[in-house]
Amino acid sequence: MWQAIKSVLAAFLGVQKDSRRREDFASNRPGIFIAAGLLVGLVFVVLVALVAVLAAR
Amino acid sequence: MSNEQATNREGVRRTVTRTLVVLAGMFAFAFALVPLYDVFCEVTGLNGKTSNTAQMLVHEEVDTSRMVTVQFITRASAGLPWELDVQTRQVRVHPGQSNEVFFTFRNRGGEASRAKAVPSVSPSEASVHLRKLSCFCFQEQRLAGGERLEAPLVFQLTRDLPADIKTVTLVYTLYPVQPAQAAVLPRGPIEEGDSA
Amino acid sequence: MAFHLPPKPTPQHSTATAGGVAEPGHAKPHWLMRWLLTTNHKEIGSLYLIFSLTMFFIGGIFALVVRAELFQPGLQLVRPEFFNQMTTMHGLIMVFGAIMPAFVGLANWMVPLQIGAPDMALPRLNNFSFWLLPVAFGLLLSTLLMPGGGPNFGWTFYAPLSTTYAPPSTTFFILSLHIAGISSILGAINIIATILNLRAPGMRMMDMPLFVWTWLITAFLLIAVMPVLAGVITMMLMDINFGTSFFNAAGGGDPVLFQHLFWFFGHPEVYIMILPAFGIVSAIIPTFSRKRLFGYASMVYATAAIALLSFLVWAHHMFVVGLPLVAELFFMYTTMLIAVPTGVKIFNWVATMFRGSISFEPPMLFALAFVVQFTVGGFSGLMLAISPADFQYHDTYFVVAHFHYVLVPGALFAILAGAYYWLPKWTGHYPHLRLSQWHFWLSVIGVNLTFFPMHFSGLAGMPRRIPDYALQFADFNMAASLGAFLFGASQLLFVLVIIKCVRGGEKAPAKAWEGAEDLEWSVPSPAPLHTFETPPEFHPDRH
Amino acid sequence: MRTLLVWMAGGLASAALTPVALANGWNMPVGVTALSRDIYSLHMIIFWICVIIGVIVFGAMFYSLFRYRHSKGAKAATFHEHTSVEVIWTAIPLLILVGMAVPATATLKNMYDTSEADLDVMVTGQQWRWRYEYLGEDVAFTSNLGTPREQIDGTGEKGEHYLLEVDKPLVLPVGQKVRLLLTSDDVIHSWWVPDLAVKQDAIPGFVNENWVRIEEPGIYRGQCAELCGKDHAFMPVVVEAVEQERFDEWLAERQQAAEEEASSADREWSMDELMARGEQTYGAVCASCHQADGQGAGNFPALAGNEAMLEDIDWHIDRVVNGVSGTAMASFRNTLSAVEIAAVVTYERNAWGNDSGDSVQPSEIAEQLAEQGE
Repeated sequence: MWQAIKSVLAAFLGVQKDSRRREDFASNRPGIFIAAGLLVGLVFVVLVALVAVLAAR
Repeated sequence: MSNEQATNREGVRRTVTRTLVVLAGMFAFAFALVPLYDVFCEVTGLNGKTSNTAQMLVHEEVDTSRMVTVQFITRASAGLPWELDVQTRQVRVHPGQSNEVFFTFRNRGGEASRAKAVPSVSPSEASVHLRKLSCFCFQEQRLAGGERLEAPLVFQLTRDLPADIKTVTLVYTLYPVQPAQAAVLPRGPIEEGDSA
Repeated sequence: MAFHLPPKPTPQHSTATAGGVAEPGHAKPHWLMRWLLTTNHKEIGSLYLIFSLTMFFIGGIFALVVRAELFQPGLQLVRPEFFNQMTTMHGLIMVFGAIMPAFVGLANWMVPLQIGAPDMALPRLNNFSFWLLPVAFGLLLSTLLMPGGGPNFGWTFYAPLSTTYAPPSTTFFILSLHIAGISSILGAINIIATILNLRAPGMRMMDMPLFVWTWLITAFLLIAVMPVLAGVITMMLMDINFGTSFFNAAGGGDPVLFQHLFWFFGHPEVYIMILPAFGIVSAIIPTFSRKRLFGYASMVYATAAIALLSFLVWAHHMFVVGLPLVAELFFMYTTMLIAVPTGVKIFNWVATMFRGSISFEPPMLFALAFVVQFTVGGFSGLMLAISPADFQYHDTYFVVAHFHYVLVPGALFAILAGAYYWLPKWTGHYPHLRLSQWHFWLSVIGVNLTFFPMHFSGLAGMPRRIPDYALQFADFNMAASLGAFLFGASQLLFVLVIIKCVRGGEKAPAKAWEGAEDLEWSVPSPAPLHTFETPPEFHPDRH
Repeated sequence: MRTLLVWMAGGLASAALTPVALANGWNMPVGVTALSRDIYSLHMIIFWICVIIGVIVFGAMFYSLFRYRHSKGAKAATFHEHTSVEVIWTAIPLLILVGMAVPATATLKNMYDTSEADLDVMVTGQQWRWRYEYLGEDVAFTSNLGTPREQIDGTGEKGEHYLLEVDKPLVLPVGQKVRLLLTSDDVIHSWWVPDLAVKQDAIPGFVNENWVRIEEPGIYRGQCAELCGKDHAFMPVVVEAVEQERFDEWLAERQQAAEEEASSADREWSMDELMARGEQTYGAVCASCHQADGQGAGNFPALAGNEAMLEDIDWHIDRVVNGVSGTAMASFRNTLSAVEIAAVVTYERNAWGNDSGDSVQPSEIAEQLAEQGE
C-alpha cells in the first residue's frame, strides 16, 4: 500500500521513474492503486481546504 | 485462438457491466448533488440561504461587548401586484439576543393571490449564525385584493458570529406562487396577446 | 471523396477467421447500405472524421458570422438575437460536434491498430453511437429555423436565461444534447472495453502508446461526467416543462447551483478535449525527433493526475458569482496546482527534442505549433487562476483568447497533426507537401491574428458575447476578424490536401515515417479493411 | 532552416510587440482604487513570470530544433528519463506558485472585507438596465443606455463614449467606502467597472456584496459582463465619482427632484406634454424590447396595432405597473414615477398609428397606486 501511495504522490507531481512504473504495473493489482489514488486525493482536498481556511482567517 | 477470444468476450462483458454501473451511479450522483448542495449550503452558508423551518432559540449569554447592524431590504418581483415593507430598515443588535421586526405585506391588486418571500443573507457566512425563531418566509402568504398583513420576523444572531462581520444584510424578495397548472410559464412568442 | 475512404479490402488480408465480423464481399451491398450498416472500426473512424470536419465547417461559418458582425462597431449584418444564437451554436457545435467526434474518430481508427486488436470490442454499438451524432446535430441545427430561434444563451447555458427566459426551442436543444451525450458515453464504453480486453498478447498496460493511455483516461472522464451533464439538462427540462424549481429562485431553487453542476461536468470536459491531444503530440514528437519520448512514465502519471485534479477545480469558472472567501481560496489553490503536472508534460516534450535528430514534416510542424501555442493558452490559464485578477479577466475577451488558444492551436492543431501523421496509413499516400505547408503557415498566421489581439481587447475591458462594442476596441476586432477569415479560408486547403491524398500522391510504405515505432506502422499502407485478425506478437523492446 | 527562421522571427516579433502593446494602454487599467492597483500589480507579476518561463522553455525548444536538425546530420541520443531533472523542474514551478499565492490571498481577503462601509448602494440588474438605490437616503433611479439608436444602426456618427454612456450615472463620493449590494430581477447580470476593479454577478433571488473606495473624482465606465439576453451589449455602467460636498448636494437635488416629480403628478398635463414625456420615457425604457417603431421583435409583442392593449386602458396600465410574471416584462411600479407611467401609456396609445385619442393623467395613476396601497 505504501508503495502505491508513493506512486500516486509521484503522479500528482507528474514525475516517475521508468523502473518504478515497471514495478507498479507488474503488481497487476489496479484496485490498490485506485484506492491509493482516492485516498491521496481525499488527503489532498482536506489539506488544501485546511490551508484555505487558515489563510481566510 | 478461439479460447482467447472467448476470454476476450468475457472480459468485454465484464468491463461493459462495470462501466454501466459507474454510469448509472454518476447519473444518480448528479441528482444527489442537489440535496447535497443544499445541506452543504446550510452547514457552511455557501449561498446565503437561510433555513426554511423555525429554529430554537439558543440560550446563551448576550454578548454586550459588540453591536452588529442588521439591515432589511425588501423587494417584489415583476408580475406581482404586491408590496413588502419593513417597519425598521435597520436594527443594531447584540449577538445572542433575540429580536423582533415587523414586515408589512400588501396586495395592491384587485384579486386574491399568493406569494412567498425568499430570503438571502449577505455576507453568506453570516447565514449559519442567523437563527430564525419565527418567520413569514417559512410559508406562502395568501392575500385578498387590497388586503394588508403584518408579520413578524423573530431572529437571533449567535455569539459565535465571526468578529469581522459587522453588518448583516437580509434581503427578502417576494415571488408569486403560481397555481399548479400555471407553473408552466406562458412562453409562446408573438401570438400571445401580451403587451405593454 | 468520402467513398474512397478507406480502401476496399485486399484479398490477402480478408482471410476468414472464426468469429470475425460480417464479411463484406459475398454479395456486394449498395454503397449507401454499406456505410450505414458498417461495423468496421476503420470505416466508422472515417465516418466520425468526415462528420467532425463537416461540423467544423458549419461551426466555422457561425464563427465567421460573429466575426463579420464584429468587424466594425455598430450593428451591420445581424440582429443581437441572431448574434447570440450564432455564438451559442458555434460553441456547441465546435465542442460537441467537431472536437469530440474528431478524437473519437481518431480513436476508432488508431486504438485497435496501436494495440493490435482486430476491431473495437463492440462493433455494432460503435455503428449506433456514430449514427446518433447526425441525428443529434441535425436536431440542434433545426432549432435555428424554429419560432423564437435556436439556443441563444451561450454554450454554457446558464439558468435562468436558459430556462425561464429561453426560447421555446430549448426542449429540442436539451434532447439533442442528450442524444450527443449518449453517443459519447457509448463511444467511451467501447474504447474502454477495447483497450482493457483486446490488447495484443504480450502488450501490458505500460507498453501502450500514450495516445491509447490518454484516450483510456479520457474515456473514464467521459463516463464520469457525461451523466452529470445529462442530469443537469434533465433538471432544466423539468424546470421548463414540469414546473420544478431546481434553478429558479422564486420556487426556492438556486441559479448558482446550475453553475456548480455545469462546471462539475464542464471542467473535466475541457480535459476531455485536450488529453487525447497530448497523446497525439506524444506520438509525433518522438517520431520526428527520432528519440524515445522523455519520461513516458511521468507522462502517464501526469495525465492521471490531471484527470483527477480536474474534478477539484470547477469553481474557478465562478470566481465572481459570490463564493465565500474560503471556497474562492480553495479553488484558486487547486487551479494553480494543476499547472504543475501540465508543465511537466511540456518540459517532457522539450526534453524529447533535446539532442534528438529533428525533421520538420507537416505533422511535426503542427505538433510544434501545438506545444508553443498550447503553452501560451496555459500561461493565460495560470493568470486566470489568480482569483483577484480574475475579477478583472472574467467574462472578457481575455478568457475568449485563453480558451481558444487551448482549443484551436491546442486541440484542433493536435487533430490536424494526427491527421497528417496518419493520412499515409489511411490512404497509402503522403499528403501533398507544398499544400500541407501552405495550410500550416496560413493556419498559424490566421490563428494568431485572430486570437492574440483578443488578449488585449479583453484586458482593455471588452466583455465577451457582445454583438457591438465601444470604439476603443475597434482595432483589435478588425484584426481578429481578418485573421478569422484567413484561418477559415485556409482550412479549405486542408480539404484539398485530403482529397488529393485519397486520390493519389507519393506512395507510402508500411512504416511511413522513419522514426515511427508503434504497432500501426507494421500493417501495410493503406491499412486493409481487416487487420490483426491473427493477433500480432508484441515485443516490448522500446518500452 | 527557413522554417526555423520564420518561427524565430515570429516569436521575436510577438515578444517585442507585447510590451509595446501593454505600454500603449492595451492592458488592464491601473484603476483608481487601492484594490485595483493591487490587482494590477498581481496581473503584471504573473504576466512577467509567464514571460520568463516562456523565454526559458521556448528558448530551450528552439535551441534544440536548431541545433539537432536531422538535415544537419544530428544523431539522436538515447536517454529518456532523468529523475533529478524532473524533480527540479517540478519543484521550481511549485515554489513560484506558492510565492504567487501569498499576495493573491492577501488581496482577495481585502476584496472580501465589506465591513464598515460609509454608504450602501443596492444595484439591481434588469433586462437591460441597472437600477441604483441609495439605502436609507430615499434616492433610487434607473440607469439606461444613453447612446441614441441611430449611432448603433449606423445612421448617425458614433460619439466618443459610444455604448459606454447612460442617461443617469451612479454618483459616488470619493474617499468613502461604498458597499455595493447586487441582485437581479430576471436573469444573471454582472456589474463591472474596470477602473474600479469591481466585477460581481447580480443573481436573481440572491444578494452579493462588493465594495469600492474611489480615490480620484472622474467618470468611470464599464458594462454588463454576463450574457443576459438580447441587449447584453447595451447595458453600460457609468460611475461618476465626485467630492463629498458635491455628492451631498447631488443627493439633496435628487431627493428634491423626486418630490417635485411626485407633486407634478397633481397638476393637469396637456396631451402634447404627455406625448413628449412619453416618447422620451419610451425611448429610454421600452424601445429596447418593443422597438422604437412599436413593432416588437421576437418574443416581444408589437404595441402598434395591439388590439388587446387598445381595447382596455386599465389592462394596459396594469401591465406597465405590475409587469407580466415569468416574462421579460418588468413591473415599473417602483421604477417609473406616476408622471412617467401616465406619459408612456398615453404615448403608446397614440403613437405609430395607434391614434386612439386616449390619454391618462398622472394624477389618476397616482391615485390608483395609492388606492391599491390602502
